[in-house]
Amino acid sequence: MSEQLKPAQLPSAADSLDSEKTKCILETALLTTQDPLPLNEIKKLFNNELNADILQHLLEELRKKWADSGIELVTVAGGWRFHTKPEMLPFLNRLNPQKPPRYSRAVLETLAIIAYRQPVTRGDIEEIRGVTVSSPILKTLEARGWIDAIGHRNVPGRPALYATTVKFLNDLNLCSLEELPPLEELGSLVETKENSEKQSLS
Amino acid sequence: MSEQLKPAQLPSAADSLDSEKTKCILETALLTTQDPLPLNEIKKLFNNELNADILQHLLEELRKKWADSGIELVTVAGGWRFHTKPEMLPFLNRLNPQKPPRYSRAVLETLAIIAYRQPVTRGDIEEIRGVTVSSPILKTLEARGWIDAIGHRNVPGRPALYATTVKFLNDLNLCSLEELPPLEELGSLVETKENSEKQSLS
Amino acid sequence: MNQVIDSIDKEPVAKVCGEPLMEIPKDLYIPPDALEVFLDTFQGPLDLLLYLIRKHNLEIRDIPMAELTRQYMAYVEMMQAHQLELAAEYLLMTALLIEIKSRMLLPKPVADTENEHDPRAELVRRLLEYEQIKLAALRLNELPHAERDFALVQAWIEKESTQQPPNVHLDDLRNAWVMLISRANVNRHHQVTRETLSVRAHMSHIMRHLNDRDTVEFYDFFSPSATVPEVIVIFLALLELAKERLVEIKQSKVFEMIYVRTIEASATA
Repeated sequence: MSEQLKPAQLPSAADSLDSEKTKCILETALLTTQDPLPLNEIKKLFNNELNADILQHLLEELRKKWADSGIELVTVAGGWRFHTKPEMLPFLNRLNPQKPPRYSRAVLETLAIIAYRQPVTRGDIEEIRGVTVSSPILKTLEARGWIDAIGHRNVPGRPALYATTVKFLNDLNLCSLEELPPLEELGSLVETKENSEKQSLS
Repeated sequence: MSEQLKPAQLPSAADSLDSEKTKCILETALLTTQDPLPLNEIKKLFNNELNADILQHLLEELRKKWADSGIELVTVAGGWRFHTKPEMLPFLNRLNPQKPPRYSRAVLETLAIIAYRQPVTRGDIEEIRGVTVSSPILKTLEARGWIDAIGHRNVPGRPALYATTVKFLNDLNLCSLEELPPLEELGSLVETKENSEKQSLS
Repeated sequence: MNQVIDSIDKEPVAKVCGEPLMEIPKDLYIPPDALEVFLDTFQGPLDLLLYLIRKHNLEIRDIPMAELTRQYMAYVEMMQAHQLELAAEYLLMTALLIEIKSRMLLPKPVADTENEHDPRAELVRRLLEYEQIKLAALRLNELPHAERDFALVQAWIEKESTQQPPNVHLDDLRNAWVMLISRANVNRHHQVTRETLSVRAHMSHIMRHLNDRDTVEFYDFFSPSATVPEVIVIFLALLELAKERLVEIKQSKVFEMIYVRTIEASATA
């Protein structure tokens, strides 16, 4: 092993760590980790000796460096990660001919309800969809790591409350739930009691 | 998804595929696959429209491009892949600090006996430990370069005499065996672990 | 309310290319083999109702219950006629539709206010909520998905060269020794002092020295720069080695050179 980079020999003063070397380490860490790296993890690479501003700046530089390639550096809920640009996928698919999972409408609707109305119980989902929600639907989403049970509602039967996970946001390239496509503006159309009362008052 | 790169729209003539674009696709594919990519897999990326020579040439160019970074493009038995340079590992290990492995009590006790009572035979060690000393224990310490057989005791069976090595002193940051924790106070035989810990702190 | 229904029944149910359509198209016939597919197409009664409403351009805020119920029941009956296993929810919805329809047929109370609860309100709310989620699911599906629309980057981490060997701290050794002593209740004569440790260390050193060359002159073990304590320790080490029958110290005649060699060497000599 070459010795010149032994962490023990790193200068403790943050700014004395050559910024090219720092970027090189950042790049390597991001290229080798599939899961997004949050800033506090990234800091660990440098024994917490570099502050967030410096790192943010270097990450932006890295982002620019890669802009013209087949991969891009992005921020998602979990942190920073590299992923391939969409136009690369057709080529990559030639290596892995198996199709990625396509979800049924039932699965997608269940996911949408959990995403937009979380936390919800299976009963809540059934009420909105108007049909029973089969276990395999929830299992599919749990297996993908997109939803999990975060507790129980304190009613008879103590049903599990489901919510979406950080992985869900990561896999959909989102930083937060607010970035989900806004719900279609049906509020004005929905005739809730309050609504009709308001209207009758005006 | 952006359309301009759809494979269907790729020109079928191999040489008309811009070599920068080809390298970009190669790079992306190699960065997303952990398993080495053999040349015949790599060819699939381009619908087998590029011959091995061209690909080899482009891969060599990619290898050069990456030479100064934290990861390198290498050929292994299975084909081409990117992997981290050894000097990056100390940094990457900070992200997943795996607990350093520890020796079993049997190994440590054996080592302690050899260190304090050297030169000793296996029989001596067994007498002090009160249990048989298995070969793997001594092998472990020999493989580490911490002990070696420095001779044989002239008794039936001519058992090997073990002593600690200079590497043992170096690895434990000692200048000589005299720097091992003194054992005078152990004569009382009642020393507890807590006691010794307190002492080592003071 | 009733007159709303009546008027709607007389109004065109939909406009097709600007032409008012007075009658629901008789397109309810679906080939039996397509029924199963059809059943799969709908996520449930709400989905089917929405389909009917949207398909026939019915006003969702003022649903013509009679028409919708008729349409809905036509589908359900058709599916039942083909003995397709119909989820209970579909039948439940039939009952609900009929109930709403009949409540709307009841004569209006005299004290009619706008606050009066429309029997359709809850159904409309559910339909709109469901439609909202249905659209949201579509949008969600259009977002780029990991694996489906992009791949994650993960270069191989080459680890083979860095199998960390276990670390041993001095305290580990000390503790191991403490454990040994307290466990075996070793006699006092096993006690090792700093001095005897020095002797032990030199014993190893001398053995090593002797292994390299067969015979070593006694005085060679004592370097001129050695301090008095060192000389003593080396001397004790040699004596201890002789006592443990590890070395042989030999002098052929008085005042001749004293040679030290391992017992092994002397045995093979």
